[in-house]
Amino acid sequence: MIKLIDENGLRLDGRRFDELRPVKIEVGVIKNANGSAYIEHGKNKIVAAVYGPREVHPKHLLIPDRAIVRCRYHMSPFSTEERKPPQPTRREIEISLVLRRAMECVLFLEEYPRSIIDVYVEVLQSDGGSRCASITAISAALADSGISMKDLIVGCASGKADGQIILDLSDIEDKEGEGDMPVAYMPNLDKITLLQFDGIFSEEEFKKALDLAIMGNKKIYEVLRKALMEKYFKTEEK
Amino acid sequence: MIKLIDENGLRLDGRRFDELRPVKIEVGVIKNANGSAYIEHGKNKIVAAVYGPREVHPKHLLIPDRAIVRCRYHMSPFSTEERKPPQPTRREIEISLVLRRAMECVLFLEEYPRSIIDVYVEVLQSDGGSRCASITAISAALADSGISMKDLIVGCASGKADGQIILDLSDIEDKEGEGDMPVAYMPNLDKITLLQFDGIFSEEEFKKALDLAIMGNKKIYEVLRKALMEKYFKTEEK
Amino acid sequence: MIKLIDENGLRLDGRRFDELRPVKIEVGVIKNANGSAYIEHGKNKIVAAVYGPREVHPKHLLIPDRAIVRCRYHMSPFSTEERKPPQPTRREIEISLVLRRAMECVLFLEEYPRSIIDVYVEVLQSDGGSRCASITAISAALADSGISMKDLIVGCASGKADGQIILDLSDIEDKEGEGDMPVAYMPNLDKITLLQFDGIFSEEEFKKALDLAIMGNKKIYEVLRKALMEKYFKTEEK
Amino acid sequence: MSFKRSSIIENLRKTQMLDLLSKQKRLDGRALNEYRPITIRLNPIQKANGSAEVSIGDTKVIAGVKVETGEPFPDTPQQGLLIVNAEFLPLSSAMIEPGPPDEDSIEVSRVVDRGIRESQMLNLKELVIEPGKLVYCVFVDIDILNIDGNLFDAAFIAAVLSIATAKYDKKIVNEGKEEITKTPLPLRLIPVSVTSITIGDNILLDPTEEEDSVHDSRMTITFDEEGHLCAGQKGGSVGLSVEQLFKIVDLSKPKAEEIRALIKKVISNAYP
Amino acid sequence: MSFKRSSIIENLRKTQMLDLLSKQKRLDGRALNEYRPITIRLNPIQKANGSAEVSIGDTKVIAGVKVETGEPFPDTPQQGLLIVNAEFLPLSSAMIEPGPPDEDSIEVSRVVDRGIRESQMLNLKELVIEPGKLVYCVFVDIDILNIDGNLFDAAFIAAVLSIATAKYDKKIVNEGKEEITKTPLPLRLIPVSVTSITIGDNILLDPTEEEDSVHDSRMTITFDEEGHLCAGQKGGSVGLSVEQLFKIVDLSKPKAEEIRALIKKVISNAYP
Amino acid sequence: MSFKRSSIIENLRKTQMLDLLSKQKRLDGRALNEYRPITIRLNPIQKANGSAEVSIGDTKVIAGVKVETGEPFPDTPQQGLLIVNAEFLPLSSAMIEPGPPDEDSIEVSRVVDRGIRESQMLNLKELVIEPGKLVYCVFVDIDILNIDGNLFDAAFIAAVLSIATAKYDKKIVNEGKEEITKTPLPLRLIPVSVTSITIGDNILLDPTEEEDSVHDSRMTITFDEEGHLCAGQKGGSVGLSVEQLFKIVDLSKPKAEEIRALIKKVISNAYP
Repeated sequence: MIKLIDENGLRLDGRRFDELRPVKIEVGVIKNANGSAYIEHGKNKIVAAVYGPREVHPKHLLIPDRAIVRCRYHMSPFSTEERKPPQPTRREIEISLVLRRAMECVLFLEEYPRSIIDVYVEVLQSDGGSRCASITAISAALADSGISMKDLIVGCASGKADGQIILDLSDIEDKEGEGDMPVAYMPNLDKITLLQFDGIFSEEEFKKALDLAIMGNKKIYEVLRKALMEKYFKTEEK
Repeated sequence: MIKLIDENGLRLDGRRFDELRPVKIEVGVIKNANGSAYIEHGKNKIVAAVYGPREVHPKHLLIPDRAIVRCRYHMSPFSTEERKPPQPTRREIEISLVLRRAMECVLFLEEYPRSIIDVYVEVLQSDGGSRCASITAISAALADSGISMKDLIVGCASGKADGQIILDLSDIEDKEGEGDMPVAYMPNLDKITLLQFDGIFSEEEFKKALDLAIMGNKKIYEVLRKALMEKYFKTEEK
Repeated sequence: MIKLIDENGLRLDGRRFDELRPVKIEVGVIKNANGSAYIEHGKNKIVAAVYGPREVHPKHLLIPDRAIVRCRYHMSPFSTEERKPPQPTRREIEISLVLRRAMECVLFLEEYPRSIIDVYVEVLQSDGGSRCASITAISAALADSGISMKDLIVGCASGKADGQIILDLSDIEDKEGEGDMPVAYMPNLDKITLLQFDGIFSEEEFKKALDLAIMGNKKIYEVLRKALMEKYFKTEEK
Repeated sequence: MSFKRSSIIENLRKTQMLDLLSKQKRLDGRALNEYRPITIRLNPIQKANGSAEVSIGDTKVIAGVKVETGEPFPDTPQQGLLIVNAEFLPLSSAMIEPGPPDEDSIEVSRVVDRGIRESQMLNLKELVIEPGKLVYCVFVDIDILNIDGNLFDAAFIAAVLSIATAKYDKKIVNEGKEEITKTPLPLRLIPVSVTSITIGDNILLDPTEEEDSVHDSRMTITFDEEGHLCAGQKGGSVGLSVEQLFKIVDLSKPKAEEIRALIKKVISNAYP
Repeated sequence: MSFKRSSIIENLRKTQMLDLLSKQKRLDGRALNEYRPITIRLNPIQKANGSAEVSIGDTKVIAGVKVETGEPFPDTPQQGLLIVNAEFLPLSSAMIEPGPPDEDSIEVSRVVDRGIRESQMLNLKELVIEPGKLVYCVFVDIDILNIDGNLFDAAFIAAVLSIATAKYDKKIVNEGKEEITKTPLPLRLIPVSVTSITIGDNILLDPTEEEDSVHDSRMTITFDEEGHLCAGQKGGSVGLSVEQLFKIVDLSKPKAEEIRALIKKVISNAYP
Repeated sequence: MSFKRSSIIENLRKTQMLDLLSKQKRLDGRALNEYRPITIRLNPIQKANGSAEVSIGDTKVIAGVKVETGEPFPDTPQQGLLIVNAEFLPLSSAMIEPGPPDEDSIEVSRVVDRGIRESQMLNLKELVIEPGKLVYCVFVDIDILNIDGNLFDAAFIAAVLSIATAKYDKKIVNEGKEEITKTPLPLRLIPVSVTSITIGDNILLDPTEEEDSVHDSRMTITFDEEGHLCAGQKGGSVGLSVEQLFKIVDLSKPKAEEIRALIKKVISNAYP
């Protein structure tokens, strides 16, 4: 058993229970994409890119009055401690699904009938909370692409370690801790768009963890907003 | 070498050479299907369901003046002594093929141009003669679906053990015996719709085995007829 | 280290540095194909067959003003020292690609709009230089099919062994030698349509090897021409 | 299912549903927090180490457990293996095509897996034969036989029952002799998952396929015997407020107790 | 092949064929029980342990045997392995697409496999190096080169010939020293398969592709050297009466003897 | 990319391009033998043993090296393994679909692999732990992040840099005790690949995607440090004359020297 929180309430990387890891977002990193973003969240290094809305192939998949969304979350072979073979695992397929649903919460799909929006996420380096960092990156990439959105989405996990509810779990806290709760959140609409959890949470702990995750999400939202503003101003200067 | 028939002419499970295992058929077990049936034949427990006739996708597969039939025979991972991985084996693909052909013998495919009939068979528990039990179940499911048929089909194997021709082989008789001959049969048209065999049969043994299998099939036909009648009367009562 | 060239300048199979292995070509060996050929080049035994120009399925792949070419180079499981599993390897996929490109150099694709030309190559027995022998066979099969061609193509490798530039490497010279350079060539247009090499070549050696390969190709062209003439005269006699 | 639907039809159906819901009614007459009848058939598959067929209304699934031996994962040399695999059989619905598992069946597999694993239902440490070399592998295979909504709970109950009643061939070395005894799996507790959907402000437990097809959100929560939340999965393409979520937890918890009582009764009836 | 055909065209072709058959004639002038010429090229592939190219009319196949070492199956620790694999090469017909083996090629593989295995052509027990650990694996790979009906028999003859003439590197420990000797596979007999189709009341042996495309039933029967029936496979989507079936057996048996005589002559010519 | 294009559009674009080229100009103003700027970011992935992000103009790739242990190939028991794998990520271009590697990514993988292997950049013989049993495997994975032509050179530089700067955990037994030391891979030299295309009589180094889409031929040549040619790959569906080929070699060789100087400077700046 590894001790994850010391006598001073500090975590292995020196953070307090409610402290985020550093988050850095860069918008417009993939030239060919209609929108793209790069995020560093802790040791996570993730690229997201949006292609579309574009024509649907094969035709029989199209929906006459709204857009289809596809999402692929993929981890590079060198992104993990042990090399990860390139073919998608069940975990990657499930995360692709929950990310797609989270996205669908913010998109005005009816504005793009008969079309498809492809979102690709590549994890270049993974750390705890990669699906949360991915949704933030996706949201930035969608904003960059100019697709109509109801709100932005950000993602941040909370969890439980050494009996305490903590924010934004690192890899080791995820593996050795007692619970993990990835949350994605629309800050202006105040709605949860992705929620998973596992571990052992009392009802009280569950509520505390959810509140903490939302608090973290609000902070990440500020980082995202800043990144988008910066990109926006830069564009203005041209 | 295991002795499969004792000095009194009785088999390991107490049956005589021309005795069937217990057969039980239930019709209409899968609510969503257009027709379905469940069979217990010895330790075989098999579900068959029919979807269709329905539209063909992709379009280029359709045949302008008759229906296509598709069949998938599949064994559940827990159906066998050792767990069977879920992906279809070559054996399952071959059995799917011979079952489809057997079915095509009784269907009026010209009555359903440009359409497809999908038949799915799931072996929940396997025993000797699962392909024979499957064709009986398919036949019941087709009848349940109301698709036009020239006759019913039933299935029953014969084979050879300890030098004797026997009816309706169990798992161990199939594995340890000297020959297996699965037969499917249309009782009113008196025609064989599926025939495979392996082992070593003299010409005389071959003929005896075929006659015995047909005799067995006629008995199974009675069980099938009863099951359908029962379902039919029940429907009347409504 | 194996000595590949002896004190008299002779190679393991007795050839001089600029000597070809025996080459034998037979045209029209696959009855069902639109064109076909069989080549023995050293121990290589290869069949090539052409189907098409024919309709494209699925439709969205067709190109309105020219033909698509597809090529599949495949090695039979028994073609190699150790049994080769039947599913295509990365090597086979790459060779299929370079063979397709070589072919595209000689075809008047604009003459066959909206259609597809399928070329299948099966290596029944492999030896050094199988991709070169394949392109010769393909060229013969294309000629046999009557598809419009700008020229014929032939293939022959050169390489380096014991420090010398040699022509038409055998299996062991390929494996134990210091360099391999497969070349495909259009003899009348005097152009190279396939070129790969690996090993260590000085600039001078590279040029010498290329010249030698072209010299070899010209000899193979004579064999190919003779095989086609023979087939042509035979056809006349009918 | 992630069937591609026109939003026109979807919206029409939803409007009708909302009309009814405004009167706190459901199409089949149930109360919003009411489950359909749960029917259980224990041990239908004798060749499996444990098995159960579970129906919730017209949803029907069958789960079978096979216990085999194999190598442990390198990072958990001191634990047996639990492998959960759900298959949407093509005979279960007109919408299912044969083929390798798609995202929906992978989701069911993984949600059931997490619920069992995180609740610590099984003591995997007792399933070690030789640490780092040989352990017991518990394969839980779930066949979806007929789809009418709430596959998560049906699959979960079937998986839990087939594990809870499974007996495997345990090799024990007794005075130098190897003996094989039929042994139950090392259980700690019975976890239960409860699935609900939201349509507008309404929370509906145990949705039918028709209800599920117009859900805003779906939420599956697994509870252990002390009422702890062990695993959760949000579905659906509409956001959920924190209040709604807490309300779902409050509704789900007592339902989990009811279902657990049913499961335990079935087990104790069968193995008194 | 299971080509999807319009029944109109199929029926037209069948009517013509039946007209001819009513005069006991076939399109190519053969008698109903007559085979096309069988051409055999032994050992075309020197890198294989054994190989044979076989043509029946315009149907052409090539089989190659590779003998390697590997682990036995857990349930037959005392036997070597026989693995038969047929590929419909895309160059063999305009109807064949490249890709993993489909149901038709799997059927050919399995029918050939059963014919060889059930006739006990090979004594697999002599192919054991170390029981339960190391055995010889006999891979029989069959390439279909050109399709004109009756692939079953062409594939079977090619497989049988390549096995019967194969020599493998047998490791023998002789006075403590390991020696490798080129050794023939442990043969017991030469099985032969005979394929026929029915069109109406007629039974045609060795059907061409054109005939095969309108068959009612197809029947492949494998005979051992004593005239026993070792394996059988019915094809086709029309039922067969018991009388027809017995007639097929009566027609096939002498034909099997003829083909066996041919095979044996080829072998003894090559290895006198 | 092997995008299927109409030859009308292709020919139009080519005509425009040829017009410009007749004045020895390119669309982006470069000289025909001029490379776009090469930007390098060393070691962006800390979890990899070595990594590098390389941009050539708007083409961007990232390569990561992982060193693990495994079994050697049976025919090279005395050598470690080098495994190169390039993925065209679907985020890199509107034309790339997710899925298993297609012929284009396999070609990049194999051309990079041959360039590294044949130049003998790595001394694979020093990567043996126990001959025939256990060796180090050097996995080089290359992600294509944005496509704008000349993927071969970008992938090659990224692969070379990530290998050249990688450190792996080498197990050394020192006085009976096992020690693990971070060790650089056993390098011999820095190979460089140079890619050019021909359009008509013109030879263009480092093509953009737009230029690449109308190439006649493409040629990638790898040079070792002594100017030897170690690997070559022709692309394109138009033949190349011997003279053109020699001209390409003459143009590529000095460019390889320039790029090698850049690579070496980057390495020595990072690891002085």
